[in-house]
Amino acid sequence: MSFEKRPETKLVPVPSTNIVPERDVDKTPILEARNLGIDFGGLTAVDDFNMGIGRTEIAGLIGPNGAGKTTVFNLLTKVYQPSRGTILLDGTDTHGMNTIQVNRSGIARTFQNIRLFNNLSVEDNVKLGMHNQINYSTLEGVLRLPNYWKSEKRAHEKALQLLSIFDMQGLAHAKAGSLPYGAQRRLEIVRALATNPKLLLLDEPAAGMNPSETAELMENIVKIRDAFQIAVLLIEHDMNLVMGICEGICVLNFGKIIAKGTPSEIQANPAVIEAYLGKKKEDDAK
Amino acid sequence: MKKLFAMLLVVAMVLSLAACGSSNSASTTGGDTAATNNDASTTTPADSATTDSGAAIKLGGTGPLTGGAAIYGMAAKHGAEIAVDEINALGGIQFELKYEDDAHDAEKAVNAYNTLKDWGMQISLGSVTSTPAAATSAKNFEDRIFALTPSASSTAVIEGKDNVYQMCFTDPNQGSASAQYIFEQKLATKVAIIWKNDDVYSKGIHDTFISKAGELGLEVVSDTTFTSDSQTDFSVQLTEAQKDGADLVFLPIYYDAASLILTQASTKGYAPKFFGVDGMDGILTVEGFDASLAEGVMLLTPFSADATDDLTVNFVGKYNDAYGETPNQFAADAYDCIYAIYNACTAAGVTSAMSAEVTNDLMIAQFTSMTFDGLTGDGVTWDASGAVSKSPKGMIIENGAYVGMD
Amino acid sequence: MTMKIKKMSKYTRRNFITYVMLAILFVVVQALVSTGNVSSLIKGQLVPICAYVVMAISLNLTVGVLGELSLGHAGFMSVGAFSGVVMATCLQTVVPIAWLRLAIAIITGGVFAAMVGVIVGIPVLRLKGDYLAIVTLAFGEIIKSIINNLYIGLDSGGLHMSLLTDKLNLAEGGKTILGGPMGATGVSSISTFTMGMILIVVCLTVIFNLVNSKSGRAVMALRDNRIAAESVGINVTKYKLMAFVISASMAGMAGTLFAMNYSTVVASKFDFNTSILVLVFVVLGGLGNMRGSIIAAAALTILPELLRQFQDYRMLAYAIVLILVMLATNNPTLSAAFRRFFGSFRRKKPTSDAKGGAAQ
Amino acid sequence: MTFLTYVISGISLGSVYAIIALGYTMVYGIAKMLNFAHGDVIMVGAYVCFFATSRFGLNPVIGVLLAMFVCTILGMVIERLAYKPLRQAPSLAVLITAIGISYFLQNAAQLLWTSNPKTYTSVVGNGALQLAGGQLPISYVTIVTIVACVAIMVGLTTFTSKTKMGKAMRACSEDKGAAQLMGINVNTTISVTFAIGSALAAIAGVLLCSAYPILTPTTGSMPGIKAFTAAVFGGIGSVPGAFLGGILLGIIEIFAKAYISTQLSDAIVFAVLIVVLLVKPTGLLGKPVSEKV
Repeated sequence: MSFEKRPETKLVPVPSTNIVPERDVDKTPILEARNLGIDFGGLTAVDDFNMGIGRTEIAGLIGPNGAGKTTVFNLLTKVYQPSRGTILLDGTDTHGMNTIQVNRSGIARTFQNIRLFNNLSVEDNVKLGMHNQINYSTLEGVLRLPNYWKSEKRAHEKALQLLSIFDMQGLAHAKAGSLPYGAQRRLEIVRALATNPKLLLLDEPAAGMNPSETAELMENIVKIRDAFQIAVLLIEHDMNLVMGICEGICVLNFGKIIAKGTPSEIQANPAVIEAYLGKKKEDDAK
Repeated sequence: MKKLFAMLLVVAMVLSLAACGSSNSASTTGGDTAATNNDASTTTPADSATTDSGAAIKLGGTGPLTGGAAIYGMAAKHGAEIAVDEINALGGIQFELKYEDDAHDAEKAVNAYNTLKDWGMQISLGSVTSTPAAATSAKNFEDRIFALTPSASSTAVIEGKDNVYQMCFTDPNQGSASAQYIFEQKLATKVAIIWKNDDVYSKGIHDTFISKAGELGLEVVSDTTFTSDSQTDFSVQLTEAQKDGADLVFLPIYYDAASLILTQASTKGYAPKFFGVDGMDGILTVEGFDASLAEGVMLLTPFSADATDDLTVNFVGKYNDAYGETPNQFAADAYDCIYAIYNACTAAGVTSAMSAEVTNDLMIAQFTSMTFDGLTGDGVTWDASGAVSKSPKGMIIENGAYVGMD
Repeated sequence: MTMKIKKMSKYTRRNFITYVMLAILFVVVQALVSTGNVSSLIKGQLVPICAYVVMAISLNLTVGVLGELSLGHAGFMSVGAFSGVVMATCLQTVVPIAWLRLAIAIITGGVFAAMVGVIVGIPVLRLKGDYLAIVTLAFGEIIKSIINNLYIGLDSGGLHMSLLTDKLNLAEGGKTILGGPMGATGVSSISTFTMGMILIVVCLTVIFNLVNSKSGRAVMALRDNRIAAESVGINVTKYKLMAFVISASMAGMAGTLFAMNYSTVVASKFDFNTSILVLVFVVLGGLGNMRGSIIAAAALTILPELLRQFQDYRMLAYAIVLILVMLATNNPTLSAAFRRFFGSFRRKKPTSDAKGGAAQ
Repeated sequence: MTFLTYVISGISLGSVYAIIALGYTMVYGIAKMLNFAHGDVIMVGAYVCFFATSRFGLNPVIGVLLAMFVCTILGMVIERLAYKPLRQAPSLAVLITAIGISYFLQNAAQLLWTSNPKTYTSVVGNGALQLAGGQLPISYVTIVTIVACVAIMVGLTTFTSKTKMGKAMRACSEDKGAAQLMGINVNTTISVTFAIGSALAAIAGVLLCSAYPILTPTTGSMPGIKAFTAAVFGGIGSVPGAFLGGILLGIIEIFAKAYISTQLSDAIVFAVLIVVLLVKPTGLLGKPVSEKV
């Protein structure tokens, strides 16, 4: 049930204001957001957002409800085009890219409100993740040329292999929409992984899971990072999970970063405590 | 559930296939083994003279009995029914008439035609409207079943088919006759045309009218259209005609749209002469129509319900009794069709035992040689192409009634 | 044999059953026709049924698989019908073999409809839901209106075309193929049931194979969740357009098959009502369910003819049947009652999902 | 001057589309279904009024009220028998059922009242208001139609914002499930919506046939589709949008006929619609819907 506390990773500053784990410092950060901001009709949802993620870092993005965490994800994946600021993905500016191009350049994500292809099978969902790696044309598919069979066989094997991370091979033929909630969340992660990302964005992966499922998920996230050597950025309200596996944590409140650091630094940060618990004075007044 | 439903449908289909197959084999063998299982579906009115179906010649026709064009189909059906009842009451040759719905659609018309063929139709009344008739007449030609259509006036109906005849004028005929008439009677110097752009009938008359008018030097100043989708507002067409100083508006269209045009012209305060063709007939019978709006409207039509000859009075009276309406030219043409066929059958000695093919040749021989007097004209003849030759009457509406113009 | 069928994947098995169903149907009908056991009515309906079946499965690709409501599918049928007729007329003397001429005409119809599909699809697919539906309706009406005013003629100098008025100026011996509102008349009707069945099988195979391939999966992913599809790098526009164009081209081929069965064809035949009719087939047969579409198209094409015995009440009866069937198949209480009624010989089956699954 | 004549013709035609579109958009806004039978309810309303005034010589006002009464009942019966059982069904199933209802009404009307056209006696009188010394006549029907449109718009807006039932309707249009949880009887609310929509259809039918006085069982279908287009044009679900869309569609149709081609006017109207929707994908006054990610 309880998760063994992992030793903390030392964070070092990289050029600009960002910090990444020490082991990743001599490589380009997988993601660097500089002064990112977006306005919705006069309302500033996210402002002056700066963040760096190391190549193999598990980073956390936390903050109270409505702080703008999901908006950051939407900015990174270009669901929204940022009003200002730059996003460097593996050193390349993603300016002018759309969601599809961002995904092809290496960012994959899951969604807070699960977005699976509900009427398709679990295996098809994963194969859709692999869409851009399956190389046969529509015509080859319709005519069932040898390349179709070869590629589909390869895709099938890889899909099962990915599903086995969460021990879901047995569900391959089930309809995605009919899976239990936890399994749907896991499937979303597998589908994202199938796109062969360099950075995996997980939006509340543990929402709705019980503690044992959460613990298992934590292990799996670490396992995924280790196996695929990718970076993970996650939004999560479950502090056990965040403090347990995240190396660097960013705290967002009212669209702005109020703190950055290792789990223990964040836990000790008065601004964070205030953001989560409210001001001391107000509490006294009550 | 879906699967269950699908299965039921499949079963129904298979059954129908089998049922149709069997009824077919029964009815095509001829008159003696009459298809009793089909009697229930004959559309002859219940009050009609009971016919011994074994001895009756089977007449079939298709027409729009449902949908937007149902007025024409129903009129033709009713007109034909009256004629059949009269003939059957005479006790000589007996007819059994069946009208099937084609919803003014070529595809459904072919289905309706095939239904009639399965029933054992010996002589066909073709289709009531032109587009379906073009499709069914091709079938008539192929199957060698003689057809006399009451009102399908497009040339495509008879073109290249030796056994398809028309009771009405062809459209080109009406178009050039109208132009000729307007020119000769000096009815106008500047003519506007408003026609229906998605209607074969209207298009056919329009085209020949234009070319004939060009020949005669009749000036067509405005040429505007509408479609069944925009058959509500005619303000633009009327304004154009008025602006260009047309003193006569030619309306090669049916009376329902024409009644709207007359109403709107009156509201606009535009009062040119209006000139219509046979489709205009019926305008006075529209329920609630203010006949004063049609005052002075001229039309070329072979039939007028107000005529005082015995034949017309008899027909109009019977029609009114049976259906509570005044017949229009569709009804009259269909009525004449039945009588023309009756005359031909009598002359050629056609019996119910003859096959459609034998009947076909006898009828062709009759129709190319006979002369027919009916509701829609005296001394009517046909040429070998199938087109009718009869003289249209110029009519003018005065005091809510047709008056001959010559 | 049974072992082999069981070994197949679920989808393959379903598809296999559909093919077998078609094959049996073909053999039975051919046998009945050749022994003269089929009424002229049914015989005359064989080709239109095939055309409607192709229309239904092609629209099912748009509505069931892609998940976009189209109310203008008859427009593509129209494009295919008239381009096919023009091609067939041009080839009248060059290609004397009727079936070959028909095949070329059908392909031509498909190609032209596909081209129009691209032109229509690019703007249409940017919209969503009911707005998309109304724009497809609008395009259907525009196509109808344009063809209604298009004149095409053929003479020794080749094809002549004009819009709005008959300015073809054909040389001596020239022939007007398409005469605006008059439509195409004097078409040589060369469509055959065999060709219709071949077309059904070809279209069905294309759809089945597409659905079980990378591209088909992408199309269904768009239907289920566009945002998620983008997030895994699927090009939304490309696959939407692809499905739409394939669907349009099949409708075009169905149009040619249909037109070449009658001696006359007019543009107003392919109006909003025809689009709706095909949509009824699709919804009744089940979204994404190709076999359902085939059965519904065939059954609902024959139904009005079977109802002729109701005489004047025929179309009223048709409307009532349609409403009752929709209620019976979509209302949980009613369908449960039906299931209880027939329950003795059918095992309980979970009600199918609203959006259907992969094509069956 | 001709130009102004065309503008007035456009407004006359548009006002008829607008009044039909109001009923369409209101039902769509709340029940979220495209009620393709709306055009045919209009036809029934027109017939009822026709028989009341022409056959039985009743006062036109009583005729209109009678038509509204009959259509309200008809609307509620249709809703109860055909749409209510499909509340949980996919929207396309409801759409097809609505088409079935439309076929049913058309064919029933043909059997009851035959397909022979009836000429409508305008409930307003055939006169026209003469502007610019009689050169610009505006018919009374047009004036009445526009006044009726505005009155209905104001009425609907007040009803939905001030009354309890109106608020319940708005709640249902936002989220049926949540509305139910708040104690709103969703079924009753939707029934009332259909009742009101059908009463509006009766008024629209009478005014349609007063302006364009020919009545057949298929009278409602094409104006119905045009009005549906108008409602989408203005932003479906938006009451002022339906009015604006209707008027604009009428003017565009008349202008297309007058200045471009009477033959291609249908194509032009629809082409304009397409262009507008490409620029404003939810219609002129439609609220843009953003999908929450």
